[in-house]
Order: sequence, then C-alpha cells, then structure tokens
Amino acid sequence: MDPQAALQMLHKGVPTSWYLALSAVLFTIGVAGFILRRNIITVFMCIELMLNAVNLSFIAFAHEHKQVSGHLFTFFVMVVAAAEAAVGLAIILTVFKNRSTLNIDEIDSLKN
Amino acid sequence: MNLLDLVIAIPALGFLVALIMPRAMENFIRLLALGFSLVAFVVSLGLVSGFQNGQAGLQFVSNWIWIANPEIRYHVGIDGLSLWLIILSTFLTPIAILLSWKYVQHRIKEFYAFLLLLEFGLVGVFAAWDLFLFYTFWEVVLVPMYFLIGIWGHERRIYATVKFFLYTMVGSVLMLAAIIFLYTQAHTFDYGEILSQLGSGRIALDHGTETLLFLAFFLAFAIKVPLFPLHTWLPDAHVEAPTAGSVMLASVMLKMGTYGLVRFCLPMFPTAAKENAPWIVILAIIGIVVGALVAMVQPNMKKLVAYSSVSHLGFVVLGIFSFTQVGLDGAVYQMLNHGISTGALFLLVGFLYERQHSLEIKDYGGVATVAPWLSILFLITTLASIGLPTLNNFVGEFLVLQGAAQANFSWAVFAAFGVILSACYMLWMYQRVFFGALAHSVKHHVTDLSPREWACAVPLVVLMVWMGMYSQTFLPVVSEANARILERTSKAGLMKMNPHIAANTGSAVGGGNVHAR
Amino acid sequence: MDLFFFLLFAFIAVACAVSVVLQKHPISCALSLVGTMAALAVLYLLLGAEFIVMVQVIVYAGAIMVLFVFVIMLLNAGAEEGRGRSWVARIAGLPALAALAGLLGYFMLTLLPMTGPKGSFVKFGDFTGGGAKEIGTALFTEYLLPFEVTSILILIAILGAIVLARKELD
Amino acid sequence: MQNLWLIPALPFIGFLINGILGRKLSKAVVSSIAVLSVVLSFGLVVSVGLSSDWGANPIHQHYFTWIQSGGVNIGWDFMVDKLTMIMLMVVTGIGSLIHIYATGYMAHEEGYYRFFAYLNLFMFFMLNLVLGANYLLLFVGWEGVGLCSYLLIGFYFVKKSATTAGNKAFIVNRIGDFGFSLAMFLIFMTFGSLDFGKVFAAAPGKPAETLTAIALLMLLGATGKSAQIPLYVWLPDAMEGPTPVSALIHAATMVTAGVYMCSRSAAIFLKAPIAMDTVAIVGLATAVFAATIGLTQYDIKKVFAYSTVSQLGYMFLGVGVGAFSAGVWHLMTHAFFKALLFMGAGSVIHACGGEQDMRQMGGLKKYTPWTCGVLACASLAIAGVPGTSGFFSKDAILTAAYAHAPWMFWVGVVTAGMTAFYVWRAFWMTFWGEYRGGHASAAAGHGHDAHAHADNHAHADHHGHDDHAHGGQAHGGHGAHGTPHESPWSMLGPLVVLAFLSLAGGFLFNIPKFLESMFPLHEEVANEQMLMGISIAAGLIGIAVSYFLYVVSPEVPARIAGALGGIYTLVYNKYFVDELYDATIVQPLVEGSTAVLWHGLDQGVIDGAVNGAGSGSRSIGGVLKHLQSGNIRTYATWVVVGSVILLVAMGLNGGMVR
Repeated sequence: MDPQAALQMLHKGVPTSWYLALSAVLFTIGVAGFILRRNIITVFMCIELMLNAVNLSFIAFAHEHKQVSGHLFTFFVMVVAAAEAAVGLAIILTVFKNRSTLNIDEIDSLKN
Repeated sequence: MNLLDLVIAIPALGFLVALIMPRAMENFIRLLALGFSLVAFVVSLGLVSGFQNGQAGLQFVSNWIWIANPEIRYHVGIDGLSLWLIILSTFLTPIAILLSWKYVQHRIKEFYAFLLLLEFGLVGVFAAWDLFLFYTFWEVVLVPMYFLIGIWGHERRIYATVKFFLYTMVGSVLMLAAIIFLYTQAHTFDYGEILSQLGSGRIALDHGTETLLFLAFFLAFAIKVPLFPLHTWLPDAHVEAPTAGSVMLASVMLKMGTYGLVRFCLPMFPTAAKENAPWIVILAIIGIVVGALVAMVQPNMKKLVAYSSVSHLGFVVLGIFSFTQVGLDGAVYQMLNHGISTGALFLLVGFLYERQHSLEIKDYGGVATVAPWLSILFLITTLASIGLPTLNNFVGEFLVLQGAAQANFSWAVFAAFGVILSACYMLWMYQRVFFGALAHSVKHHVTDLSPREWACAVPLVVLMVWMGMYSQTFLPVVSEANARILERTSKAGLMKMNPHIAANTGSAVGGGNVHAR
Repeated sequence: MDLFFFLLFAFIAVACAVSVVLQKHPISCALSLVGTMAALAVLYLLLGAEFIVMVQVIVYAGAIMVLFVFVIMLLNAGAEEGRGRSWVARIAGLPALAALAGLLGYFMLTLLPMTGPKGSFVKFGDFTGGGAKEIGTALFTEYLLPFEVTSILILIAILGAIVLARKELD
Repeated sequence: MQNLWLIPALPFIGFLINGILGRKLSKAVVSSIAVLSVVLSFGLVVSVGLSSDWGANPIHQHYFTWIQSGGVNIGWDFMVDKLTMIMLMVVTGIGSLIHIYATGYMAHEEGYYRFFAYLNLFMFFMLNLVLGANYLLLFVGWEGVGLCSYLLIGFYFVKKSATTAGNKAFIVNRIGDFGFSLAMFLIFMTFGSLDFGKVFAAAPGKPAETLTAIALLMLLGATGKSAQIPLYVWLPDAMEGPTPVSALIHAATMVTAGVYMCSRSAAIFLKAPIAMDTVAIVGLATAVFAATIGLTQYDIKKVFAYSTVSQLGYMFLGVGVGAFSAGVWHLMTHAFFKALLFMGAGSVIHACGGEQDMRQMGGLKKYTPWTCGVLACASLAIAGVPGTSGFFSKDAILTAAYAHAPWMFWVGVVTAGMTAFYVWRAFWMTFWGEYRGGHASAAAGHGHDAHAHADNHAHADHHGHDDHAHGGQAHGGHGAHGTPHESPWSMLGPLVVLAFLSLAGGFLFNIPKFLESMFPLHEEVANEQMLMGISIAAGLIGIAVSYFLYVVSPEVPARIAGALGGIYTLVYNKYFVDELYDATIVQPLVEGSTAVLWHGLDQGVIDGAVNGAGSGSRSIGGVLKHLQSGNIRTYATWVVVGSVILLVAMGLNGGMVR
C-alpha cells in the first residue's frame, strides 16, 4: 500500500472490512476458548464472546447499508443472550449440584 | 363447506375434542368418539344420496389454497372410485370404536382420539385431489396406526410397529420424490391439472422417466397393499395390533394401496403401467397362491387371516392390472368386499381373544357348543371370505377372474388355485376352533355374543349378504369411474401419434376440476 | 482519528479476548470479558450505534457479566484441574482454529472493497440512524411480532431458570 | 304365470325361521315348518308342471340384475323347461319325503332345528341350481349345495371325523368348482354371455377346440360334485352325516348335479366328441372302480355310498355316449331307489341303535319286516330286475353304450352284475341269518373275515357309531344291547312311497319320451333284445351268487378273500386312494408351505433381507457411534473442522458472491 493511498484512506476513515476481520478474529478466539478450555463457566463465557463478535458484524453491516435492521438483530441477540445466560447458568448450578464438577470433560452422559 | 368437507372435518373435530377431554371421563369419551364417528357416517351417507352417477368428473368439490407458495391446495372431491371407500372408512370406524369398548382399558382417551384421527386421514386420502394433500393424508394415517399398534398391541408390538412404519415410509418417501418431480415439471400439485398436462403432452415424459415415476408410485402402493414379496410387515402388524387396529388396517388402510394404484398409477403412467403389468400380475398371482398356502399352516388365527389378506389383495392387484373393465370393476368391488369380510373376521377373532386371551388355534376347540351365534356369524364370514356365491367376495372374485381370463387365460387358471386354497385354510381353521370336543378352557371362558358385539357384527354380516346378492347398489358408480380410467389407459399407445385424442382423454379423467383453478 | 480509535480499541478487544481464553481463574476470565465488551462498545459508537452501545454496557457488561460473577462465586469455582479427555480437540483443535481464523479473516477482508470509488469505509458520524428513536420506531412497527415473541422467550427463560434453580433449594 | 321364485323362496323362508328362531321353537313346530315349506314348493312345482303347455320355449323369468360390469350382465333369472321340470320333481318330491322321514329319524337329536334349517337351505340352493337360467346361477346353487353338504356332513360337529369329512367334501368340491369357474370364464369369452339360451343357440357355430376345452373343464366340475374319478373320495366319507342327509344330498339330488349340468350343456358337449368320450370313460371307470370297492365293505352306508359313486358313473356313461335322456332317466330312478336304500339303511341303523357294521346285524327281517320289504324293492330295482325302475334306465344306458362302443357295454354289464351282488350281499347280511348284534365284544371272534379283521375292527370303531353317537343318551335305552325294533311310521311312510316308485317308476315316467324334443331318441340297435337279456342275466347272476355266498354257505367269502390275498386287501382299503392323495398332495402342500414358503421364503428370505438391512444399518451405526464421544469439546472441534471444509469449498467456488 503506497503512502498516497494510505493517506487517502485515512481521510476516508476505517475500511468496513477491518471491522469484519476483527469480528472474525474475536469469533475465532471465542471458538478457541470453547475448544481448549474445560471449565464450564469459561466455556460459557467464550460463547458470549462469540455472540459479541457476531454482533460486531451486524453493526458493521448496518453501517455499511445505512439501515437500522442490524441494530435490531443485535438487540435481539442480546436479549437471547440474556435469556440464555439465565437458563444456562441455572443449568450449570444444577449440574454442579448433581455432579460436583465444573469440568466439561466429566459431563458426558450423552456418550453412546 | 360441502358435505365432503364435513365428512373430513367431523373426525378431525372429534379428535381434537377427545384430546381435550379430562382423562377420567372414560365412558363419556367413548360415547363422544362413537357419537362423532356415527355422525360422520350419517353425513357420509349423504354423499351416496347426493352422488350423481354418470356426471363426468369430481363431485362435492372443494378447492381452497392451503399453502400459497409453492401452491398447495386443499382440493378434495369424489368420484365413483372414492365414494364407497370413504363410506367404508366412515362405516367401519364406529364399529372399531364400539368393539374396543371393553378391549381397551388404558389410555382410553388417546385410543379413541387416534381412531378418529385415523378416520380423518383415511377419508382425506380417498378424497384428496392434490398430490401434496394426498401425501399429507397418506402420512397422517400412518401416525395413529403406529401408536395403535405400538401402545395397545400385544407382546412384540414394538418390533411390529417399527417394521410396519419403516416399510411404509420407504415406499412413501419414494412417492414423495416422484410427486416433487412431477411438481417441477407441471408447476402444480393439482392432480387434475397434472393429468391434463400429461395427457395433452405439455409434460413430455420420456420412457425411462415415466417408468421410474411409475415404479416410485407403484412401490409405495405395493407396500401398502401389500403385494408379494413386500408383505411381511402385514402378518406381524396384524398379530400385534389391537382388534380395532387390525380391523381398520385390514379393511381400509390396505385399500389405500390399491386405491392409489387405480387412482394414480394407471391414469398418470398408462404406458409404463401396461408395460410392467406382466410381472406385476405374476407377483400378484404368486401372492395369491403363496399367501394362501402360508395361511394354511399358520398356528395363529390373526396371522392366518393376515396371510389370507395377502392372498385376497393379490386378486385385487390382478384385477387392476388386467386392464379390462370387468377386472377393474371386480378389483374395486373386491376392495370393498375384503374390507367387510376381513374386517369382520378380525372383529370376530378379536371377540374370541377377549374371551380366551389367546390367538393360537390350538387353544380353542368346540367353541360352537358354547357360543352358537358367534360360531354362526363366524361361519358366514368365513364363507364370505372363501367366496361363496350369494355372499360378497364371490362377486368380486368372479369379476376379477373373468377380467384376468379375458386378459390372459392362464392368469385366471393360476389365480383360481387361490380360490381352492382359501377354502382349505379357512375351513380348516374353522374346524379346529369351532368344532370338535369342547376344550376345557373354552368351556370356562367363552360365552356367546353380548348385545354390543351383536351391534358390531350384524351390520357387517348384513352387508356381506347385500353386496353378494345385489351388487347393483354399488357397482354402477364404480364402473363409471373405472371406465374413465380405462379410457385413458387404452389410449396410452395412441398418445404419441395423436395428441388430440389424448388431450380429450386427459380432460375426461381430470374431470371438471380443470376449471376449478 | 477514526483509524487510531479503531486500532486502539480493536487491540484492547483482542487482547482481552485472548486473556479470556488464557486466564486460569474464571474470575479473571470474566473480568477480561468485560474488557472486551467495553472495547466493543466503543467500536459500536464509532459505527454509529448509540442505542446498542448503551445496551451493551448496561445489559451485557453490566447485568449478564454480574450474573456470571455471581455464579462463579456461588460455586466457588477455581482453576481448571486434570487433563482434557478430548484427543480430537487436542490434535485437531489448533490447526483447525488456525485455518478457521485464516479463512474467515480472508473472506471478511475480501468481502467489501477497501479501495476505489466503491470502497466502503467507516467514518464517525456517517451513520446516525442508530439512536433510540429509530430503534424504537422499527421495533414497534416492523419488528413488533419478533419483539413480542422475544418477550415470551424471556418469560419462558425466567420460568426455566426458576424451575432449575428451585431444585437446589429443596 | 307362476311365480317361479316362490319355489326356492319357500324353503328359504323355512330356513330363516328355523335358523333364527328354531332354538326357541318346539320340535313339532320346527318340523312342520320345514316339511311344509318343502311340500308347498313341491305343490308349486306340480302346478307349474300342470299349467305349462311344454311348447318350444321354456318358461323364463327375470327378477333383477345381479352383476353388471363391462360386458358381464348376469341376471337373477329362472327358467323351466322339461329337463328342469324333471329335476324339480325329483328334488322337491324326494326332498319332501326325506323331510318327513327325517322328522322321525332325527326325533331324539340335539340341534333338531339346526338340522332342518340346513336341510331347507339345501333345498333352496338345489332349487336354485336347477332353476337358474344361466351358468352363474347354476354355480350359485352348485356352491350352495356344497355348503349345505359341508354343514350337514359336519352336523355332529363335536366329532372330528365328521367335521373332517365335511371339510374334505367342501375342498374336493372346490377343486371341481375350479374347473367349473374356468369353464364359465371360457364360455363368457367365447359367447359373451352366460345365459343358457344364448350360449346354446350359438354353440354350433363355435370352434370345436374351444368347446372341447369348455366341456372338459365342466367335466372337472362335474367329477367333483358327482363324485367321479379322480374326485370321488369325498363321498364315502360324507356318510358321516345323518342318514337322511346321505339319502337326500349324497344319493338323490346334489350328487346328480353334475349329470344335470352335462345334460343341460348338451349343446356344447355334442360339439366336443373328445370331451364326450372322456365323460363316458370317466363314468365307466368310476362305475367299475367303485363297484369293486363296494364288494368288500362292511359298513352298510359305505356300501351304498360306493354304490352311489358307481351308479353316478353309469349316468356319466349315458351322458358320455350321447344318451342324455337315458342318463337323466337313470338319475331319476336312482334317486328313487338309492334314497330308499339309504333311508332303509337308516331305518336299520335306527333299529340297531346306531350300529352300522353289517357284521353286527343279521336276521332283522323278523324284527323289522317293513324295512326289509321296502329294501327288497330297492335292491331289486338297483339290480335291474325286469319291470323295476332301475331296469328301464340302466338298460337304456347300456343299449346306448353298445351303440357307441360295444366294449363299454360289456364293462357296464360286469359292473351291473357286481352292483347286484354287493347290494344283495348287504341285504342278506342284514336281514337273513341270525341277529349278531347285542354283544359288541364278541365281534372279534365272530367275523367270518378273520383275514382283514385287525384293521377292520379299528375301522368299525371309527365309523361304527356314527349316527347316534351324538344323541347317544336318547338311544341308551334301546341301544346296541337291546333288541332291534321297527321304525315309526313317519319314517316308514316315505319308505313305502319310494318303494312303490322304485318298482313302478320306470313304467310311470318314460323320460326319454318326455325329453324327446330336447334330446332326440337313439336309433334302434339291431340286437336289442339280446343285450337286454344279457344285462338282466348279469343282475340275476349277481343276486344268485350273493344268495349262495351269504345265505347258503356264509363261510365261503372268507375263503375267497383269503385266496385273493393282496388284491383283497387292496380293494378292501379302497385302493389306498385316500392315502395316496394324502401322501402326494396334502402332506407335500402342508409340509412345503410350512417349511419352504413360510419359514423359508417369508421368514427366511424376505424377512431375512429386511432384517438384514436393519442389522446392516445397525452395524454401520456401531462403527459410527464412536464419533458420539459425549465430549462437547470433541463435537465443537468437529464443527470447526466442518466449517473449515465449508469455507475451503466456498473459496474454491470463487469466494463469497456479492
């Protein structure tokens, strides 16, 4: 990228693609946490991270298309995330009570 | 909302009402189900009186959009072919409900709800004039029967019900694929429209495609019939099913297969149907003979009757693929006959089971001594089943064999062996169960018919005699409808040469429904 | 200016996210996640989503994360122990993640043009349709049904949470 | 114009009343309803006969359309011509007599109402058979009488042998019906109709091969119903039924239906010479074959049963050589004397308290003089003694046979001799000598037939107490241990009437003359006087030999039997035909169906394939289930791997589409 173009770009602002790329990176980090971490609460937090990454893309696209729909999707995602957190954490409580562990590898009742 | 819609809607309404009833009101639920089914029957009789024979096309048509895109219509109507099958369904459902009065003692609410759902599906199958709607009803029927066998059946019910379900699904999935293919060609699910497009050559199927489509439909129907060698689900399903399930399964559900053959396979793919007729007929004849022979050696009454169904339905398929007016009339008549007589057989076997709690022939003997009327009704039914003249099956078998003889005399020769064998297995069973010295357990358990059982059995016996003595009540309407179908198949060979003739035929078969859009 | 803020908060977001994955103790993870969310809120603001920024901060970073912290404390959750049992995750996990990151990033970068007259850029103030008024209008006209359905969803979630949590009481 | 439908309808009404309400009615009411319905219908027949002018056109009445489909149009039509009239007279006349007889015979039986209901139903179907104006209605009667035969043979349904015999009768008849139905299909295809009028009018113009095929298939039907080789096996077993049934159904009426059908279809048969010869040969072979078996039997009803088979063979011989009217004539006279023989036998059995073995009888003439007298009349008639009814009809058949082929005449004469012999043998054994009954246990040492005794004893046990076993209590008082007694007049009355007819029937009814318009009389045969002499001589010799062997020197038969050895055993056991059929047809079918078709094909191959598909899927699943480790992180990894694959595929397809 030659300096001229870079300067021009700077004038115009940040490329939307960068936001999207950031979203992709955050999403991948979330996935990485999901796969690599074994603490069920951390795993759950990684899910929230992924949701946030997706929200970022929605907002970026809303900006790109100059429409409010993306914001609404984000809004709904947040609502669902809130509901999910409530139920999910309740489930975690129950699981912990029953199995006395937060290690996700120990929880494999669905095996076979 | 015409009469036909009512006949379809009443069982559905009954189903919903039965579902929301409190579980504890057992007798009320029974009465409610009986009431709904009786009302449906009475209303369906209105179809008979309102039916105009000789009028081309469908009657009692009702045509609304159900799903806008892709366009799927609630398009129903009846012709002579469906009329009596609908009556058969509505006629047998009250009987099935009544006969289960004591037989079913747990989950009563669900049982009667499922019976009504079954009736809804059956009537819908016979009335549907939109392929997608037909398929929907076809599958709706499967669900209640699955549960009827699976919940209220005997010991091996899970095996039987899974087998039944899988067999039927395999066929119907292929049929669904064929229906969707037809949609991609015709851009409509409306059966009349598809027929007229096929007839006028607007959908040009090449030979291979037509054969494949024919086979896809045929397989679905042949499994349901069931045609040899796809029949092994039937004995298991029957043996495990509760009496009401057996009655409905044998009497009406199997007719869905043969109805489909006549309604869809012949008019839509006449060339393929004719080309494939020889081996289908051979399978039918093998079914007739093998079914009868296997029935002969069954130790279990229900299994025996089930195999006899295989044999009898072989006659129906034989009649259909004889491509003669006589044979086709006989086949359709035989569908009704089989519904009545085999339904009655299962019913009476069910009565025996309720008394003795066994289906094994060896556990019986001398029943005639303690239950003379039961024996007499069973004897009449047995005689009907083996095709004694003046009883119903004779008329059907005679016409089928006459038609088969006209198509190919050797078919009639081989098929007629089934008539001999039917006497062997039925009478042998009758002898072992009803005659002979009074078995000890029979003496203590078997009693003669109760009034409720009389009420179940007598209408069937009356119909056996009526249909055997005066077929003119039923046959003319059927003949009329069959003539249209045959008209189409007979011109199948001409279609490529002269599309105009075929176009006329198409609209004749499609009937007035073409204008309905 | 835009670029500077973007780069700064993008870095913070990524760093906090990495921290979420790498921290041993759940509490640290939760705090890192709050950091990510806050950084994202700034980015939302850059994108003109004023309403969402507020919701993000109040509901997400506030309410939900507090819930997490409560649960962590309630369960007295400590650092992970023991070995993972998923050999699939151990063997295929990192390569697959790398490929995913690369591919996703590549597609995202090429999705919208960055140069030329058609290039799309984000400049603070370009889009001002993200205020409470606009959101509210859309929510109660076009998106009324989803909105109401969401309310039922939340109701069900509340009921579910109560049912699940009640089990612990008795 | 008479209403023909009333003729069968009356017995049918009787059937309905007795069948539905009979259990609650007294025996007197039941029997009067049954008898009255048949007698009334006999009256109707007579009035139809008297009122008809017997012109060229038969009375034809159409009631309603029964089956209509395509070209098939079957009406419920009745028709009366001369042939029908004869059959009607025989059926209703003899039917009435037997109904009256049965009121006495069955007086002590359980299921009295049931018996008369069945009997009335039989009359209904039989009248339908003869009145029907098309083949399908004929077939209705044909199958219907088969049903009643089944019901009545199995009347004592508690007894396994009775119900088995009923099944056998029905199923063997079904085999015949198989031929009949195929014949009907061919007729319809050839003529486009099943109406007698249309078919016979068109028959001369049709190709001989088709007509031959039709006629041969009909013959198959006739061999079933009329107990000819190879389907005769059911008739001897049918003697399990009560004796009036044997008299009515298995001697006088139903079994002659085959003869009626062949005569009715004369127009077809006459155009099919091969079929005619087949009919004649089947008839002749059956006549000889059954007569030889009759020579050796001891069960009085079995003797008469084989005699019936043999006499039916005669009728077929008559039909086969073209003497239809002679065949029908013999049908009629046979109905007289054979019904009489059976009813007489019934009277004897009644007298002996249910005993059927002739070795347990003897000397009955002093206990039952009337029965003895009427049986003598019948035996004279069947032996063809000049002047009796049997003489005329048998002579007519034999003369026609001679005109057709002399060897048939000679075989027929030998058969006539044998017939005279075994009927009179039965007569002597029953009525002459000393009464041997009353000490059943002594039977072992008493039989003059030590040779075949062991198996025979079992046989006697099996069949010996047939009739009255069921109503055994009623007869306990004067059963096998009491002295024989004469039957009541309700039984003897009909016997006397029939005895008169047996003697005078030939004079009274000259059937060939009556039927001349339908079946032209045969031309005169050159040496007819001589032929007549020979056949008379054969009959007389037969009587004389039997007198010598069973009255003068009763020890001789055993010696002869001993001398014949194996042949005697063969004949005594009815040539082992039942065993042969059982081994070659019944057992292979049952075994084959069980082992090959059911277990092998259905459960093995078809279900095997289906279940194989099931277990195949299951074993594939068994491998694949290891993917389901239950570990959520593993699943997540798979999801990631899958996403990567999707993204790569997307990239290869040119990236995201905008």
